[in-house]
Amino acid sequence: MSKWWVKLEIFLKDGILDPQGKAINSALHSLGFEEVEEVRMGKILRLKIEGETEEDIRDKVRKMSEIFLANPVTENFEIRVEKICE
Amino acid sequence: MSKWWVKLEIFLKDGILDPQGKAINSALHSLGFEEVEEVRMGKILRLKIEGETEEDIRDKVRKMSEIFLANPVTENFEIRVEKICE
Amino acid sequence: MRIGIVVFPGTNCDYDTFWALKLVGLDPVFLWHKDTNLINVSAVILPGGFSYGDYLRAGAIARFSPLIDKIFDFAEKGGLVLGICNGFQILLEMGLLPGAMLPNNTNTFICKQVYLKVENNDTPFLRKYSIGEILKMPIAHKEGRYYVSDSELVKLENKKQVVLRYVGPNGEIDSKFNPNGSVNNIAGVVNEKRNVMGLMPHPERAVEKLLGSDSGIRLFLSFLN
Amino acid sequence: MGIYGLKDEEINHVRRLLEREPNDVEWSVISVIWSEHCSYKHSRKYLKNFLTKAKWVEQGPGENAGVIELGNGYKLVFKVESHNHPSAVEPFQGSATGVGGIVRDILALGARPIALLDSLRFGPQDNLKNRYLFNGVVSGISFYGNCIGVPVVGGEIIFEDCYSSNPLVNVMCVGIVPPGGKIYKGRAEGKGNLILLVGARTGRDGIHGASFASEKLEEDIHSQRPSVQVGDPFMGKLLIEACLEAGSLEGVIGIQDLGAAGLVSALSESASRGGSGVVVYLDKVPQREENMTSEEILISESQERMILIVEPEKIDRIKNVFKKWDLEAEVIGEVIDEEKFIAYFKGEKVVDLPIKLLTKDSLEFDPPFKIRERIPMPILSKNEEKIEGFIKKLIEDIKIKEYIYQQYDYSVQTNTVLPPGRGDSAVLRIKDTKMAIALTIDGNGRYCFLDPKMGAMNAVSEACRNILCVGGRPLAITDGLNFGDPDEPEVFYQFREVVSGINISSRVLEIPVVSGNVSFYNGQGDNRIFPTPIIGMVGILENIDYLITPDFKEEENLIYLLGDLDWLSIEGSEYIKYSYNIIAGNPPYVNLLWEKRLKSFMEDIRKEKIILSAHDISDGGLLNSLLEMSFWGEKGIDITLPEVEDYERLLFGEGSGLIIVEISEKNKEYFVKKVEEYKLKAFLLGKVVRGNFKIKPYIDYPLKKIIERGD
Ligand SMILES: Nc1ncnc2c1ncn2[C@@H]1O[C@H](COP(=O)(O)OP(=O)(O)O)[C@@H](O)[C@H]1O
Ligand SMILES: [Mg+2]
Repeated sequence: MSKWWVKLEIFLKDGILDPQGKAINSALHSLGFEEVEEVRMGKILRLKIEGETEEDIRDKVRKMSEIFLANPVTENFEIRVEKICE
Repeated sequence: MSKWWVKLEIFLKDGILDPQGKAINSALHSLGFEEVEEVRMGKILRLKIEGETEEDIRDKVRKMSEIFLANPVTENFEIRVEKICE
Repeated sequence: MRIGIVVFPGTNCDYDTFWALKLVGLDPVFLWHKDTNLINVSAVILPGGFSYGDYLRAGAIARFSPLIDKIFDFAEKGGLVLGICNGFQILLEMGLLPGAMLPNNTNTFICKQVYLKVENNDTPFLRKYSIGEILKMPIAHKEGRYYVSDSELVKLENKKQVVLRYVGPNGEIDSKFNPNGSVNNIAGVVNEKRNVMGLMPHPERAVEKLLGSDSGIRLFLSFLN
Repeated sequence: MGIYGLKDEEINHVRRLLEREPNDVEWSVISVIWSEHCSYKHSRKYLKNFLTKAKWVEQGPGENAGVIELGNGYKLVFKVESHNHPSAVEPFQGSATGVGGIVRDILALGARPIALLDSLRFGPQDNLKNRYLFNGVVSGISFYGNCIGVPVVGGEIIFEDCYSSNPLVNVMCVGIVPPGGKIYKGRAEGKGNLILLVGARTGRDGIHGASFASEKLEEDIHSQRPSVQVGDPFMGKLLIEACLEAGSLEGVIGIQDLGAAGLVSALSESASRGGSGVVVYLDKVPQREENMTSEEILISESQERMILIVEPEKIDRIKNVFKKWDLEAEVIGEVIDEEKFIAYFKGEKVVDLPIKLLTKDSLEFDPPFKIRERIPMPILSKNEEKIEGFIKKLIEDIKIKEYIYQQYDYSVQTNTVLPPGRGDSAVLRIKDTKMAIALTIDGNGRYCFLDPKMGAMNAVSEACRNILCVGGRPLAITDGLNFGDPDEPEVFYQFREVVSGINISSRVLEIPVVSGNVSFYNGQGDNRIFPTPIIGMVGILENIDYLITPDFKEEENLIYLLGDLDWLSIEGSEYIKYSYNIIAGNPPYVNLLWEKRLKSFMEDIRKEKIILSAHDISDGGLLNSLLEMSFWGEKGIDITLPEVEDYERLLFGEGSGLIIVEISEKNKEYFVKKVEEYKLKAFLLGKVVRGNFKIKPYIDYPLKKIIERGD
């Protein structure tokens, strides 16, 4: 068994209003960062997890996301297996 | 000028208590995902932004993070410039 | 009529709901989330609060409590299940009600009195109200923006599953009376069988004039046959 | 500064007392517990003067919170605490942990927390940093308070330049113990009783937080990261339920929260109160991080932890309660007879210090003081335009308060009869009784800056009037004292004067001080804050029927001013600050004998229910009070004031001892007689009307604009 770092990004589906992102966007504008066109805010989880292969890890995290970590009605998720340790 | 997608990950510094991550970790365990050892929860921002070079973009986002998007006292951030469009 | 009030770690409207049920003459009992049976209650209420701190998403973790399976079966068999605020969020996460909750479009927690219009009373919970009646109740939530996809929304409206809507004091349906950005000003919905209802406002905080409103009394009285 | 911020004389004092050189861990322990924050070394001597006793006071200062009897067997537990420094560094977590901290003080007495009030001070909001601090603090309080289900029912908010780098966040918590319920003390006593540490694991959070709160904020706040603690309100809520459940069982001897200076402070204080000692085994402390040192475990300020002193025979039963709530509970040591603090780590004795050295033996400081020159009032140029602008500002203020309290769940627990933004005090009924309590929190830094003693007297008397205005009888005070660096002679002068002002008012009005908090080092030199005492006060409505609300009730009713228009003064007022940018002159003069008669009068007349609405005069003057009463009641007024040159004084001047009341025509004679009986005076201002908001001959403002808040 090896250990893996996984990052799971969870964003609201496109088309669903993200008021936090909007608020940050306008705050950035008022700070003078006019070049920012759009901001979406999401959640990110970093998991330390044990498993055999990258595929294995991916499958597990996908499963966790589907049943628990992301809400399928409103959210999309993306998995990145970052690096192996040990 | 080109357009870029930037992802900004913001996590609590290691060692700082992350109650959400902890609660998610123990929920995963009770769901049978025993192989998860640690969970940290962070924020992620996806910004659409205009700029010349990747370096340019990075500098700008770093500046935004330092003065506004992240709290340097408690948080670390990481910038990924994802792709160019247009 | 014994009514079960489910207590999760982090629930904080359990006592308030208990008090309200007593006040209107019902017989409430607490059910602990780790229990494995419903001790013959006639109805179940999932009260408000912050089960598991609302960490990750409101209601997301509570849904895996041992008692939840029993509540699921109970509802499937036609038992009455009412979710208030966090309870509503849990029912959505369980899939007993359609849709999902998002953070308020104000980006803040909101606590205030709101007006609600009874859109449909064809559910045991609202049979003591007439259609079009205006109720006054407090809301207190951070994730109360009800969301369903456009196609689901059409279905929901057609089947008259939308039972309560945020309105103005005179029943005006207008986005300016929508406190949190819910689609179609929706404040409460029922399932197709109409035995499961969820609402974001707090009827248990609206059973005494002294505290500002007694609009919620009849909702609880509806548990009496 | 010597070892960990101890002064040389303190270091020598330790060596003298101990007759040996403490080891490194011991130095560390001594220095955190001798910090200002824990030892009150600059303030102890002065706080001793307070009136702390009354028939209804069960517990004055000295425990985790004060306790008063309400009647019918109910007891009220309350205290205010500041979290200024943490909030300046990390506003969200700073204020959230502030809420958690004060809640656990109340919990330590075995009381269920039923209400929170927040007193906030920030710099002007035209500045990004100040807006960030403001929004962070409000959302931190909202985050923690809402999650644990304790309503935030009142508070106050003031913006002023002096708070730009040093915001003030004072939170008051109120708890209740029902008849038959036990009041616990933070006491470790009874040889062999076990020390049970419950709740969160111990990490490296807030190492040296207590010392941090006792220093000036450094410019480079990044280096102060270790002092930042993160709150876990979910665990806070579990702790409330589990501790109350455990406290209802037999076998718990004492309860103590872990606050500043962590285990060291909690254990030595409870041992001191119990006249015992403690021995702890630090390896048994559940740890969140690896390789923690004994020093770190001892002084960590990780949140959401409590200590219970438990009889050994009952330990399993008590532990099971915590297990039920998914909380860790570990026996980490026991009570011993010898009055010592002993700690072992990895088999080695790392601390062996007398309890007395840690608690009572710290040096007291009485630094020199220097009287501050008063700021004379300049002559103002009249400016008509300013009036309209000021009215708009007053309406704007109502909106800012609403923006704040709407983020707080003020209706949970279903007791809130008078919610925030609706009256001078919040009113909560007590279920199963006819009783209700009134809660308020007030302070005026601007007044105290101009005259610290008179300013403090204003704060106490205003809090008192706030209770009276809702039909309550004031019972007791908790005070939050916020100041700059006590080693600056002018600051120490302010401190002494403020304490004396609180003291004299509290004695004359017979409202004892039962708990409080002192926060020094809020800025320095030109950057220091105004001396800002915050007065939290609780009162009782023996019968909820005595409730008076401030909204005008009915057209044709009469509006009286209790007091005299001559007392209104524009010096030091909100108006001259806003309109002329001047902070000068004297604050309102407080006639305590008048206030006392006013108190007796209101306490008496509320029982006859002829006062239909009441509101005192404070910031913004007569006009502001009338405006609020109109706004809340959605009624106009028709009032006539004398035609004078200095009408700004009449409209916007501030004064102490003034209450506006509404009575019906038919009670007029009775009211006037009663006023005379109490040797008070009242001035008939005018009437409640259907039409405009009219103050002749100066103002005629559309009611609609007020009700719609200028939208
Ligand atoms: N920070 C706050 N949190 C909660 N309530 C607040 C806050 N600021 C003001 N309020 C509420 O708004 C009302 C008016 O506040 P304030 O003007 O400070 O009262 P007063 O003039 O009587 O001192 C009160 O009910 C008070 O509790
Ligand atoms: Mg007042």
